[in-house]
Amino acid sequence: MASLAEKRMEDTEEHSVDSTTEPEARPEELRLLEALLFASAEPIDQAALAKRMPDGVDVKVALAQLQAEYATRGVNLVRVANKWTFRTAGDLAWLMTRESTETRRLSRAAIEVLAIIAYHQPVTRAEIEEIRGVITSKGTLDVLLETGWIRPRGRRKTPGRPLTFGTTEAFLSQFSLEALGDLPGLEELKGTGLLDSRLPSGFSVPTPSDDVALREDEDPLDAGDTLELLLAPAADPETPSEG
Amino acid sequence: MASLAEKRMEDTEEHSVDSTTEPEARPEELRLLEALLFASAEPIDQAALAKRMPDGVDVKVALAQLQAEYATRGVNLVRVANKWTFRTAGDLAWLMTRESTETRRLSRAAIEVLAIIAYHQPVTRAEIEEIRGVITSKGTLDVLLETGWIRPRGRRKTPGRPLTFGTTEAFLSQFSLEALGDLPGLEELKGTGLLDSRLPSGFSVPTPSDDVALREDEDPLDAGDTLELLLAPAADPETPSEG
Amino acid sequence: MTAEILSFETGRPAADVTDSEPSLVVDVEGYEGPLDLLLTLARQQKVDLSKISILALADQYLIFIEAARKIRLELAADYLVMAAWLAFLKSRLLLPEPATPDGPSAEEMATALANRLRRLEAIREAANRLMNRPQFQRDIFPRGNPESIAEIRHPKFTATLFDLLTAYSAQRQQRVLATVHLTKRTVWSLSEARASLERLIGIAEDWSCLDEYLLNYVVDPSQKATVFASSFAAALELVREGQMELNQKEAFAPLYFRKRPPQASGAMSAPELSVE
Repeated sequence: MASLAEKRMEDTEEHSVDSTTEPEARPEELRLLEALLFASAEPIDQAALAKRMPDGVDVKVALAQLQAEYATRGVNLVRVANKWTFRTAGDLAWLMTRESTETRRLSRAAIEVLAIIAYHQPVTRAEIEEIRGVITSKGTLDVLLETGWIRPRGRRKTPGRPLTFGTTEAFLSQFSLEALGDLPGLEELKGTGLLDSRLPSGFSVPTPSDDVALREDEDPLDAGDTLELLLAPAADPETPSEG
Repeated sequence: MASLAEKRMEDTEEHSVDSTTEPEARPEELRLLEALLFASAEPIDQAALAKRMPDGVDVKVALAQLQAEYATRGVNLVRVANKWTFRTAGDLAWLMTRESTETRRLSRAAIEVLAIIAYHQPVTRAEIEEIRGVITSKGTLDVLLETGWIRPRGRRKTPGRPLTFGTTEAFLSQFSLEALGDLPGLEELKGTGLLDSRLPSGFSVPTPSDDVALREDEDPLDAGDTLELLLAPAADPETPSEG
Repeated sequence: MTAEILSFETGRPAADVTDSEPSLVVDVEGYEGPLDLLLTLARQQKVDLSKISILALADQYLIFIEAARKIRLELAADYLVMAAWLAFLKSRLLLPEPATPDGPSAEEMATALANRLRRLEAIREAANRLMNRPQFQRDIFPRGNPESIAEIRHPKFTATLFDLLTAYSAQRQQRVLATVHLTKRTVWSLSEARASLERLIGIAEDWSCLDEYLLNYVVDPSQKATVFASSFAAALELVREGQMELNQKEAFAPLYFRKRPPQASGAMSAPELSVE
């Protein structure tokens, strides 16, 4: 140990940039307190700390000193419910998180709703349900909003002022589309065999458009909508309008 | 030390920047490093730290700085098995007595065997017995394997293909060693030539190595060894090689 | 346990010298083998192990073993082997070296033994220093209350354009086909085709192009295929029955037909279906 300590001290001198004052000047009780607080599994109150300190040490003063010393550091000495503990500085919370991505597959329902939004936008939830013939669960829309591929774009000028949904730039990016107009139309869908060629003559597939400009029957979103729909990704103001 | 410290103070005064009065002068990366290292119970290697640091930060230099800063504190920044961690200062052991953590007391034989493995690794049981002049009981090795401080690392390429033993990262951590080269008295032992298992003391003095790479006279463990030696802790594939 | 006190100078138990208690406590249980015992004995020479007198050490060991045997202490074979070897070494050391030494000399053997002892002592010293280091969780401690690194999970959704289009097509189609029943396929049945052809034959005394007739007849262009197919089949049947003649110049060329001339009606067995 002695040799290691010495070695460390040597290192210290080599790299001694502008480290603190003379170490000798620091009161020993600060060392003791910092070791105790560091190793403790739980916050310790002043009385318990005082019990382990040498006689004559003013623990309160020492704690205040230690707190001041650590105030600007990455680790702070904080008092929690009258007990003392070291905590990483609050402004470094970002550092203490690890971000990870997990791949998730969209449910069939979500893909269906997404497809309808893509082709029929701007479209309300009721309209989606009309096309699908089933009720759309809140969860399905939430998941889609979380993907960032759809966004609420306005409110339909009809009784109840339902939200209208449309796709985002992220949607185009996800599906490698230059513009929404690149989505295959009726004939192409038939050509690929996805649509039955025997469909009735009245059957049509809309020409999709994600023009950011609101349609005539659309109102802009209400001011409160942003709060209400926290999940909804903000509309990108830079989105260029697409035919 | 004191003179050096004074010299440093003079240098500091020349630039009229006293780090203690201006805590803002402390580089932000030191805050980040200390937060990360302080918060973690496990040692972290430099690469992992670098990953969390802003670009352009010389983590090595910053770590050395931080180590110097903490060298005289109750909590020290130490390097164990090439990973960095904060630990309470060794001289404060008296303060840190914990009621519950009762370290296992190793038998004298076990301590001796452990030392032989540490200083002579990779070493076979027969070689251990040659040094001690006595049969090593199975129980002694079992106890050591259970501590996680030693591991069977391979098989010697000699008749009978005996197991070779070496120490683990946990061993380094337990005894606060940066690397095997820090084993106490290693230099003296090498100087006397007593580390050589052959008699009389020869010319080449082997250096103990816990390098995961097998030596020339070692074979890897057999597939069956893992089952046979359930007690043996798995070799850490991330262990960087040590000289 | 280890109450052997042997005098280095005499090589005899110290107890004998200081004739107080005559009892020499000899116990090998405290030793980790003969080498350990030898090392303990050697330490009593109170000199550097490199300068130890192997001869004196051998004597000490042999006396110890002898004492142990006297009190019928059960000795492990190891101890006896060592005793025999030391006795041999002692005799070699005392006798002048043979002129032609084969194998190691007595001096070399003694040095080897001294080295083994030195090495054992060195490793013990090392073990001691190792164990005296501040140990983790005994003397020095890690962070007691580690802060976990929170994991923020970002779901990355996957879906392909194919998924999207399949889903869209499937549900659109499903809805359409479910509500609007499949429109009845307009197919010309064979009998329909035959009836129409029979009507046509009445008009066509000379060679006429079947395609043209059909085109005139068919209203909906989408029915073209089925009309052609059924008509052709019906025409073949009419030819077989001898009511009609067909003529085609080459494959895929327009098909001509006419009413079979009446004189040929007798030769029904050889219907004319000429393809030039």
